[in-house]
Parts: sequence; C-alpha cells; structure tokens
Amino acid sequence: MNEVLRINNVTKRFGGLVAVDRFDGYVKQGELLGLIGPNGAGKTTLFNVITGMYAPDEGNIVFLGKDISGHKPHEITRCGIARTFQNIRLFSDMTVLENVMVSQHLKLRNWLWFFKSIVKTPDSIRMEKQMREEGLRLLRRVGLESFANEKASSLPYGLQRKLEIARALATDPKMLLLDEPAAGMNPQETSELMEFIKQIRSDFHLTIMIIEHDMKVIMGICERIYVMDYGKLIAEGNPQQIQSNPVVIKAYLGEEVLL
Amino acid sequence: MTGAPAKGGFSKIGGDSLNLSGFLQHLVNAVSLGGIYALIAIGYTMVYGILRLINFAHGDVFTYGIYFAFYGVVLFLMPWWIAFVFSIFLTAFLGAFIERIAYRPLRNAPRISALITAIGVSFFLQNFAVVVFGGRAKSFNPQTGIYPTSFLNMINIGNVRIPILTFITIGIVFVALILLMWIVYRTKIGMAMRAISKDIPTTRLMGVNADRVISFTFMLGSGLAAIGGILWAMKYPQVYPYTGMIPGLKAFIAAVVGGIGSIQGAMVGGFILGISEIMIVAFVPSLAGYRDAFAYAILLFVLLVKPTGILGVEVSEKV
Amino acid sequence: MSNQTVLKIQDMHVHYGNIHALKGISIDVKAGQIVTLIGANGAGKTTTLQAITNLVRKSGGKVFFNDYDITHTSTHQIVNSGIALVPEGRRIFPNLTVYENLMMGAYARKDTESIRKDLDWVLTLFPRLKERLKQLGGTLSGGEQQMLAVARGLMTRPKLLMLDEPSLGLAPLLVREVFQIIQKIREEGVTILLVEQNALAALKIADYGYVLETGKIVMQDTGQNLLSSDNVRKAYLGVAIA
Amino acid sequence: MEKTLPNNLKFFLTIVLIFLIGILLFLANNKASEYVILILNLMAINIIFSVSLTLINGITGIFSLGHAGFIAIGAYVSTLLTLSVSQKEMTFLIKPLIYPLNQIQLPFLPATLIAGLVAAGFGYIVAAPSLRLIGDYLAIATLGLGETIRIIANNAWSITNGALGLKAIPPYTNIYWSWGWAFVTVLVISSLVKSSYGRALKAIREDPIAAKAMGINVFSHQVVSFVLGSLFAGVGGALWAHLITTIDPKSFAFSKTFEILIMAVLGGLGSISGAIIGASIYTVGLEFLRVLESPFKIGFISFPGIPGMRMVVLSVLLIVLMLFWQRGIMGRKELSWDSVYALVAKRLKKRGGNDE
Amino acid sequence: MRKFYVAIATVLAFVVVLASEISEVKIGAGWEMTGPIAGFGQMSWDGVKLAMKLRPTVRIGNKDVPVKVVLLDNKGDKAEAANVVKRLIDVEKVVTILGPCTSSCALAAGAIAEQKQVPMVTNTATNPLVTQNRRFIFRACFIDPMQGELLAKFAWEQLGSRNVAIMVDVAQDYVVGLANYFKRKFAQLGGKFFEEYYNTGDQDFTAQLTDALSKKPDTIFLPGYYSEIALICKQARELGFKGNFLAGDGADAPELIQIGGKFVEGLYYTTYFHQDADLSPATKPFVEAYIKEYNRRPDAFGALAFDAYNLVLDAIERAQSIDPVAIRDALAATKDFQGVGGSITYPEGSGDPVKPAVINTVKNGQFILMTVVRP
Repeated sequence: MNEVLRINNVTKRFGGLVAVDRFDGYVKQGELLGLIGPNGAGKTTLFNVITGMYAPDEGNIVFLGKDISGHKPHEITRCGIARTFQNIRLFSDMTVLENVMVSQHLKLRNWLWFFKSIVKTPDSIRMEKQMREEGLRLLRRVGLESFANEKASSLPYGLQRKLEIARALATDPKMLLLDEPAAGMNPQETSELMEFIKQIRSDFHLTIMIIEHDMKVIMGICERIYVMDYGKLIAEGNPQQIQSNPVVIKAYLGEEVLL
Repeated sequence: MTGAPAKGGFSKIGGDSLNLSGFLQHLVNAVSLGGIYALIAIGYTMVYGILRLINFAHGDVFTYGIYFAFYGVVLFLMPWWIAFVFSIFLTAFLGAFIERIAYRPLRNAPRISALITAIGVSFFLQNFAVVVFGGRAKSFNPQTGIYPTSFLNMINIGNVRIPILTFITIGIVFVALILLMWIVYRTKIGMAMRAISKDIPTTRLMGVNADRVISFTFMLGSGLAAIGGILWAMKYPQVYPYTGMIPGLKAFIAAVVGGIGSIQGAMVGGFILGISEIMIVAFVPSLAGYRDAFAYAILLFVLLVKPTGILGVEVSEKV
Repeated sequence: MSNQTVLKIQDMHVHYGNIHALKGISIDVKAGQIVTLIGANGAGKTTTLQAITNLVRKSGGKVFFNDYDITHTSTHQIVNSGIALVPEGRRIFPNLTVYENLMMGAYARKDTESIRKDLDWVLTLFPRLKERLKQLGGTLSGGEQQMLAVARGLMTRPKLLMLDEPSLGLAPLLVREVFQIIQKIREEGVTILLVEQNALAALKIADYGYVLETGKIVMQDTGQNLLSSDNVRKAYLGVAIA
Repeated sequence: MEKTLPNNLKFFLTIVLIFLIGILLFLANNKASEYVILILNLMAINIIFSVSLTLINGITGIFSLGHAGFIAIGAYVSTLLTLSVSQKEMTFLIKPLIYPLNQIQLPFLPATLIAGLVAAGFGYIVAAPSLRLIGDYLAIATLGLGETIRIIANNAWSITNGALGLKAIPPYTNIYWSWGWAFVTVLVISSLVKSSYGRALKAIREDPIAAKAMGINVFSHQVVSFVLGSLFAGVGGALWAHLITTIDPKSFAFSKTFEILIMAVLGGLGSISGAIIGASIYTVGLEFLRVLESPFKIGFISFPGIPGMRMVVLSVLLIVLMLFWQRGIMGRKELSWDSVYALVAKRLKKRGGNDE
Repeated sequence: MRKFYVAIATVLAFVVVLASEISEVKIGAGWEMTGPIAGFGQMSWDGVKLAMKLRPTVRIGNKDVPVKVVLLDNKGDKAEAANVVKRLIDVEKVVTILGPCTSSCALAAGAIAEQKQVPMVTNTATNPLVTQNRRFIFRACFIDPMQGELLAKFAWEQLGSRNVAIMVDVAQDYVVGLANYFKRKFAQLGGKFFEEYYNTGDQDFTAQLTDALSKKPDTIFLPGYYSEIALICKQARELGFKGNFLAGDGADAPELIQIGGKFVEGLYYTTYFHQDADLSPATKPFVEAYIKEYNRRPDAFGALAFDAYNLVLDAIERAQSIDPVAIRDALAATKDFQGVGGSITYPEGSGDPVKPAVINTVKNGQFILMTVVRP
C-alpha cells in the first residue's frame, strides 16, 4: 500500500509551549489510523497543522506527493483533505441540506462563476441543481435525508455529529480527519458510529485518521494507532500492541491498568 | 485670493512655536486633555471588559455629568463643590440605571442587538437633552458662578502662563486615576470586577452577586465620566446636548488603542491621544483640519500592528 | 454523621432552545457521602450541576438543599447558603493572583478570623499553592490550576462541594492525587457530589453513583455495585474489558 | 407539510408585482406632490443603503460601521462628474478644483456607475487590511476608516471643496432612477445570496473556521462581499447627492451609518426583504413622527410642539424594539412567494375550519 | 329637469365662492431649532412669536384673516433644511417661508423655494450667494460684503490694526465669505493679515492660537459663531494675547458673554440691531414689547425675524392675495418698510436690502452700542 500522507518532523509552538514536537508519521492508502493521547497532548494541534489552520514551525507535510505545509486551509481542503471538529462547528442557522451544499462550493473554482450565478446563466442554474441533487444524494446515503430542510442546530446531538461528517464528505475528499467523533455519544450511538465510519471508508474509498478518547472506538476500528504525549509520538502499532505497550499504559491508559 | 488653507505644508516644523516655553505650554495642555480622555476611556474599557459591549452612550453620560453639575449650581443653588460631588453621584446612578434598563435584559442576546441598543440609548440621551435642557449651549463659566473665578488665575513659570485650572485638572485626573487603581486592585469589589471581566458564571459561583458588581462598574465608569465632564466643561466652558460626542469618540478610540478591557491601557491610550493630538497640531498647524483623523490613524496603525491594542490581551480563537 | 438528605433534586428538566438536555432527573445526596454522577460526554452531567446552581435555567423540577427550596434562588445566594461548584475546566481567574483567587472564594464571607483559618487549612491541603500565592492564576500549570479551583471552592466554606470533572486533562499521577484529596475533604465533613468521566476512579471512592445517559438517569446504586455491574463495565469502563 | 409553488408561477408573480410597483411609481411621479416624491426617492435610496449593508453585516457577518464613508465617496465622485464646468468654478472658492476633474462633465448614468466603481475600489483597499481583524475590532476599524474618509473630504479642498461642500448639484435623481437602482440592487444582491456564493457567505457568518475547512476562501469571499456592498453604497450616495443637491462632509458623519444600521436591524439583520421593510418603515416613520414636533391634541389636552421630540420618540422606539424584538421584523427569514402562499393558505384553512 | 341643473349650478357657484374666501394664511418657518447652533433658531422663533402676538391677522379684502405659522426644525443640517422647505410647501401648503438664519441652510433651502416659486425671507443669512440669481429669496439683513468692508474699515481706522489674525471656521459658507470680504478691503487699506483654520464644534484652539500669537497680531478677527468665538477668546487671553478681538454678527448671542465671561470683554462686533440704537421709529416700541414679553433684552436674530414676519404680512396686504407669486412681487416692491432693525428697501431685481449696521462691544458683561453705521 502506498502512502497518502507523510508528516515529516513537524513542530508547532505556541509561545513557549511546544504543542507538537518533531512528529514523524505517515498514513497509508485506505487506512483507518487512530491518534490517541492525554488531553493537551497535541492531537488536535496536529490536525490543525495538517489542515492548514496553523502553519508548522518546522518540518513539512506531503499529501499525495505534494508539499502542502503552509498552504491555506481552503487550498488543503481542495487538495482532498476534509475534517470534522472536536466541538461541533456546524453552520447552525442554515438547513442540513445547505450545510452539505456549502461544501460543494469549492467546485466553483473560477470567479467567473460569481458573475454567472448573479446573472443566473443556464450553466449556473444547472450547477445549482446538480449541487442540490448531489447534496440530497449524500444525505440519503448517510440517512439524514428526512432532515434536509431542518435547521442544523435543531438536530439531536448524535445527528449533528453525523452531519458534520456528511458535510466533510461533500467536499469530495480523499482523506478524512475525524476529531473525537464519538464525544458525547451514548454506547449505542457509538457503536452505530463505528459502523458508519467503516461504511463510508469503503463507500467513498477514503483514508481516515481519527482522534478519539473512547478506546472502544479506537481499538474497535483502527488498524494502526499513534500515541502522542506532550506533543511527541510515543508509540505506534496495532491495537493489541498499543494496549500492551508499557509506555502507553504509563502515559495514557495507566488508570485502567489498576483495575 | 490669499492664504489657502493647506499652506506651507510641513515647512512649519521647527518654526516659531518650537521653543521650550511653547513646548511646555503645549505639554501641560496635552497632559490635561489626555487625562480627561483617560477618565472617559476607563468607562468604556471597564464596560467592555465585563460585558464585551461598546457602550456608545458613555459620551452622553459624560454630557449629563456636566448638566447635572450646571443645574446643581444654577437651579438648586448648591455651592459649587457640593453640586460637583452631587453630579458625580447622580451620573453614577444614571450609568447604573442605563445598564439596568437597557443592557441587562440583553446580556445573552446577540452582540449586535446590545450594540444597537447602546446606540439607541446614546440617541435618546442626546435628544432628550435637546428637549429638556434645550438645544442652546449653556455656559459653564465662573462668571455665572459655576465655580470660583480664582481658578482662572494664571501662574507664570518662566515665560509660560498656565491657568491654575489646568493644574487642578491634572491633579484631579491623577487623584481619580489613583483612586480607581486602588479600588480595582486593592478592594474586594475591585477583585470581583477583575474576576467578572474574565468569567461571569464562575464569579457567581464564588457567591458574588454579579449584577450588583456590574452595576457598580457602570457607576464607577459613569462617575469618572462625570469628573471628566466637569473638568472638560471648565476647560471649554459650555455644555450642549452633543458636548460628549467628540470627546466620547476620542476616548473610545483611546480605550481601543490602549487595549480595550485594560484599565492601564485606557490611561495610556488617553494620554497618547491627548498628547499626540495637541502636539501634532501645535507643530504642524497646517494639519489642524486633519486633527480628528490622527486619532483614527493612530487607531488603525495600532490595530494593524497589534490587533488587540497596546496593552490588550491576545484572545486567540480555539479551533 | 446522620444520613439526612442534603441535596434533593426532583424531576429536573433543562432545555437549550429545542434541545431537551435534561429529561427529568432526580438525585439524592446524603450528608457526608461522596455521590458521583457518571456518563458520557454530552450526557448532561455538567448541565445538571449548572442547573442546580441556576447558571442555566431549569424548565421544570425542584431542587431542595437542606429542605429549603432553592429551585429559583439566584446563583450567588445558593453558593452563600453552602453549595460550592468547582466548574469543569477549572475556570480559575487567570488575571488574579492565587491569593486573590482564594479570596474570591471567600467573597461573601465577613468573618476575617475564620477566613484566615480556612486559608491555612486549604494551604495545608494543597501545599503547592502556598509557594505560589503571589503568582497570577494564569501562570500555574494545569494540575496546579485544578488544585486552585478546588481550594477556591473550599474557601466558600461549603456544606456540599460539587466537582465537575476534576480529573479532566490531568496526568494519571495528578489524577490520583486529586481523588485522594477529595476523600480527605469528605473526611472534614463536607458532602461531595462528583461528576466524572473517569468512571472507574470516581466509582471507587463514591458511596453512591448515578449513571446519566442523554439526559436521563439510567442506573443508580452504591459505588461498589455499579463498579461490578456488567452494564457499567461494558459501557463506561470499555478499555479494561478490551 | 411545506407547500411550494411552481417556479414559473413564482416568476410570473414576481413580474406582475414589479409591473404593479412600476405603475404605482408612475402614478406617484405624475400625481403626487413633490414632498411625497421626495419621500419615495429617499425610501428607494435607503433601501439601496440598507440592502447593501445587509449583504456585508447580515449575510457575511462582517461587522462594518464604515458605510457612510462609501456613500460619501459615491456622492462626491458623481457630483464632481456631473457639475458643470462653470458651476465648479463658482463653487471652488478657496482652492480651485484639480485638473482633470475641473474639465469634465458627464451625464448622470455614467457618473453614477463610476461613483459605484470608485466606492467599490475604495472598499477593496479598505477591506484588505481591515479584514485581518475580527469582531469588534473590525467594527471599530471600519468606523475609523469611514470617519477618515469624511475627514479627508473635509480637508481636501482642491477635490471636495472641503467643509463648504458642493452645491447646486443638478437634481437628476427622480423616481425612475432611484427605484430603478433600488431594483437592480435588490435583484443583484438577492440573486447572489440565493446562489452557492450566498451560501458560502452565510457559512462564513456562521463559522469562518468551519467555512475554511470546507474549502471556502474566506478572505476573498469577505472581500468580494465588502466590495459589492461598497459599490451599491456608492451608487446610493450618488443618487442621494443628486436628490438633496447639496452635500458636505457633515452629511456623512457616522450617525449616517447608524441610521442605516437601524434600518437593517429593524427589518432583521440577515434578511434582504427585512432590509427593504426596515428602510421603508424608517423613512416614512421619521417623517410621520414630525407630527410630534408640531402642536397636537389628545382629547382635551393640547401639547405644544417640541422640537427634538421626534428623535426622542424614535430612539425610545429603537430601544424598546431591541429589548423585545431582538431579531427585528423578519429575523433572518425572507419574504417569498412560498411564505406568502403558506400564510394565505393558513388563513383560508382556518376560515374553512371555522365554517365547518 | 332644468330646475335641477339650475340648483346644481347654484350650489356649485356657492361652493366656489366659499372656497375662494380665504380663511387662514399659512406661513412656514424653518429654523435651526436643535443642533449645534440652536441658539440662533430659538432667538429667531421668539421674535416671530412676539410678532404673531402683536399682529395675529392680516387684512385681505375687508376681512382680518388669521395668520398661522408652521414651524419645522431643520436641525442646522443642510439636507434637512431642504427637506423642511419641501414639506412646508407640499404638505403644509404655506404661501411664504421664514428662515433659516444661517447661510449654509438658507442656500440649500432657497434652492427648493426658488424652484417651487414660493417666496422665502431669511432673517439673518448674510452670504451674497443666498439671493444671487434668485427671484424668490429675500432677506431682512445686510450682506457680508458690506459687513466685511465695514469691519475692515473699523479695524484699520478705529482700532488702528495693522496685523490681523483671522480665525476661519472652514465649515461655514458665511464665515469663509465674511473673512474673504474683510481680507479684500483690509488689503486695500494696506493692512497685513494671516489665517488660521478650525471647524465648527472644535473646542481646543490652543495650537492654532499659539501659532497665530507667534506672528504677533494686534487684532484677532473672528468671523465665526459665538460658541467658538467665546472659546477662542478665552484660550487666546490665557495664552497671553493682549490685543483686540473683532467679530461679525455671528457673535451676537447672549451665550457669547455667558460662555466667554471676562475673556470676551472689549470684543467689537458688527450686527443688525441694538436696543439702544435708533434705527427706525419701530425700534423703541419693539424693545419695550420684547422686554415685557420675555423679560430680557431683544437680540438681533429675534429683531430681524420680527421684521421678516411683518415684511411678509405687509406684502400680503399690498398684494391682497395669498398667491405665492403675487406675494413675491409685492415683496420685491417693498419700499421704506419701517422695520425694527432699520428701514428696508429692495433695489430693483435684488433681495438684498440697503440698511444700517451697528457696531457693539462687550463691557461689564453687557452688549454696549458703539455706533450706528448708515449706508
């Protein structure tokens, strides 16, 4: 399997704090990669560096053979990396369908479309129609179709999480970064989510990287796991290896071992 | 046609006005003006610090401080110093009253609603003053018995003639600022104010009646505005319904330049604005017309270099 | 220690706009006990504590504290009547010194003598804070901030101390310390309502526990019984089983 | 169950509505008094102002307080282009007008277009640095920039005639120009809002960070919104100048921005139909409230006219509105044929229900 | 059937006759009642109110028709001033308009009145442009070229000024104009002068004054309005200026002394009116009536507004009509109208009367008459 993403020695500092400390890693095509570690270990910061929210202070990130470090977030999204957020960031005053359609906006790469959509030329009307249809098709696939015209903020919590994922899928990504997708879900919702993640990976031919505290999710669906602590990569391996890794137990899983 | 407005350009720099006595004259003036700006700016900054609200009505509260002092003497025949103290307290209550009526119900409302309300309150105070006090300027002058004429006596320091009033102004400004710092940094309620500015719910969890502390903050800010207003009116002896607009706007800019939310910042901003305003016009008089634009130029410059103002704290949004 | 109920929550509801966040929960906290409320993120644990202290509006139900109805009492009066909440994420005042943070806790108290005594007490409980009294709260490390938050809560001299996720984001070593201190505080006669994500640690020290799921209490029992319950083990102690 | 009307019916209804408005305006233009025509003109211009501000503030979520500055640019640019050469010589008493401008005289339409484009250009220059700031700081910076434009107008004697302003501006603005432009403004902006770009702008308003992550170039979209808003502000300024026929920098003080903000918020910030309603109510209401300033009677008690009372009542109304109706008349909803139909259907159904 | 037509015709004729009967004369007034120069508007309105009390009707035919004055506030704003005139004419249907008192507003308002062919009489707008090329605009005061020359001559001859600092409020047409007329004459006389600039509403002039004083002027000429004049005088004295202050009619408001206090002592200014000046036979009764009504001394704005009101009523009586154009013609033909501010005669094709000016000074907190200058 070939590499999709390569993280080369990435460092990100905030003032004196080193949030990500010389992180080296890779993601393989079609892989489901877990990223775990204590709060404040730098997992989300690493996501933010990959998606261009922050520029790395050192090192670089290569996605499909292209150095994307320092690129703007929207450029990186256009390259094919989509993400969700730890604290849900939906466009809450817009409808579910609109949320998904916003993600298709990146298809209009040319400012000519701007004038076309004001004048409402036939091809802009066609484009709009196509976006709506694709948005509905996507909602149907993730089971949110019946909520298409509801306001995003009126959805129940679990469905908001799902919509966030659907919205990220609408950008037509090659790789998906999920930041604590199971946070706040009850055990049943969580197991549904696990199925859902596996499902979309095969349906959309995705490579997925996931941050999660719920070990059931991580151990249940991830093929490979990175463990971070204090910004550093401290361990790597499959779920079995990680659970028996003494370094990880000390830094992260520690408490549970007492049982 | 002789003498066009934009004459001379910068050639004036180092002209007649630039000598030591002239400089001192301007400096004293600038410090007293800057001090008044600082007093008003503190009101903006404290309210912003706590409620994240730009209290556009603050400049008008300042105007009412002058009116209260004026009517205290003229209508209620109080001795001037009683009238002034009376005005400071009355203005303080006006500030708290505005908060209670117009801002408290909107504490959880969209920010823009609160801002529009503040603008509405400002409009109301101005127009209410037009109706009740009349649109004509009232004189705030020792001749009409508002305060002792002896304040206007001159002190000669070398070649420089400075009215006693200017020293009184500077003195009162500093006393007020020190008193404020004492309240904010050395008293219990000051501690609660600082706590509230960071986190209202947690402050409530400390058993603090946050509404009362917020009211007190408005009172403090409005009281300082009244002091600033009275000093302003003694300097420029008149009051009309729009008196507070320009100084209010300048003080607001001062608060932002200094870093809105920071009391020291408001002081720094006030003095920077007052001093630069007087000095630039003094040494490059041909730019007098752009006087108000300096304030904005300083504002934009500071915001672009340090988006949260000189002493402002960086608030980075968490992703 | 009597077994009298200190805090009684009856059928409490909370709505956030259209979202029904708490769907009628009832909790009893008995004097001198450690009662814990566990559940997943977003289940409504924090909302429960905020609703008790009236930081969020209840849309139904009643709350009694020592038989007084505090359903509609304002936050600061609730605190002054003897309930302290140490909020999630510490929420210390970063612009105040450690000493001032502690004194904020004693804000509504007038008796300087007993305040001083309590200060001595919490400083012996958290000796690390003693060295940092003059430092600004914002400069403390995460663990120290958590200590400060608990200490500050104690300075209100509570009869009931409510802790919201005190172990969140702390290194395992510190987590253990925090839980030891919680037990120590209980020994001083303070009743404790503990909200925790770390269900394991919480249940171990708790006399009684409630399990909250999407705004509803789904299970309640003594700490020991919950700890050995299969359902709880499966849902909340996942890793240990895997 | 939501009922929607077929698209071609909606299109037909829109055409009919526009036609009806056209006839009404035609009648007003020929029959109504000049005063009524003035109010109608002001209404159209205020609609242009409030809709363009709604695009910037309400749809995109850029809290701009600099609208008056762009209106000023539009007013000055168009006036300098339409004033006759001899009138310019008479007006510029203190310093003569600089070279190319003092030789130019253009018809109204090109002058208006150029005014809009220049305002848009300034909008572009202003947007780039300001948009680096967020929230209140952006508001403050735009307020400062708007005021700076006014102060420059106050001092650039050889371009703007300084504080004396420009007089004897040809009164070109009439019902057709003002309503025509209002129509264009509403059409362009609502067409934009309904497109994918409009969704992107709203997404930016809701959450700029998420919008970035969805592949939207937040900065360039904000700039475009700001520039388009400035363009129409400039056009509106041109219309206003040729309606009032005398402008000076004081006319564009920041109370002008507030006035427009009030219209937009009154109607519901974020709603274009709201902006139209807000502007209409404000314009007519302000004139209507003049009643308060002339002597009037309630029952047996007669009140003397109090100058200034109008503004007191207006400000109280504004505060009360904000306290009890924070989202304005329309909120973020739009008035559409569907919503009108739904309303009518509900009424009919209700009546039908009663009959049974 | 014929009877029916006759009846209808009779009724119609009756209605027409009734309609042509004038039941009320409506005069509009647009003044600066609020805003930064509200003082002027309010003083003017006091003058009109007194005039209405003394002369509530106008005689048309054999009937005394009541006069109604509709006052609207223009807030001292140019756009509002134009708006107010439109409303007065279109909605209130007034036949003539009084006001505004500042040149800036009068220019904007006059443009509308001229276009609508309704006469407008301003009491105190002195800028020549106000009436230039306009048939329907009249004024009750002199114009700035005359005032400027008078001031220049007064400065040169009476005050012995040779180096004058002129403080120009660049936001006011009136001020810029008056300064220019002064400069023209003063230069002719051989005097030296220089200018400093400020804006209406400024409160701190120390910078401009420091610069001005460094050039050692013997007189400071203040063609602006009273608020700023008072502040400038105060700040100039505080900076050690010992020379003369000279001002135009913009200084003529009691606020000048109230605000300026001892600092405006000795200021000279030209204006239209002083109660002690024997300007016309109408002056004395007016002063007495005014003091009785308001318990204070009359001012120039009120006096000339009083004149404007009476001018219009006279014109209506002479025209015996309330048709605006007829009133305009009658106004234009005014000859030797005995106003309280002196006699008014409009020269052929001009709305600018030839009339006397007074020079006043401030002494012991009072406006004291220095001299009356007749044309």
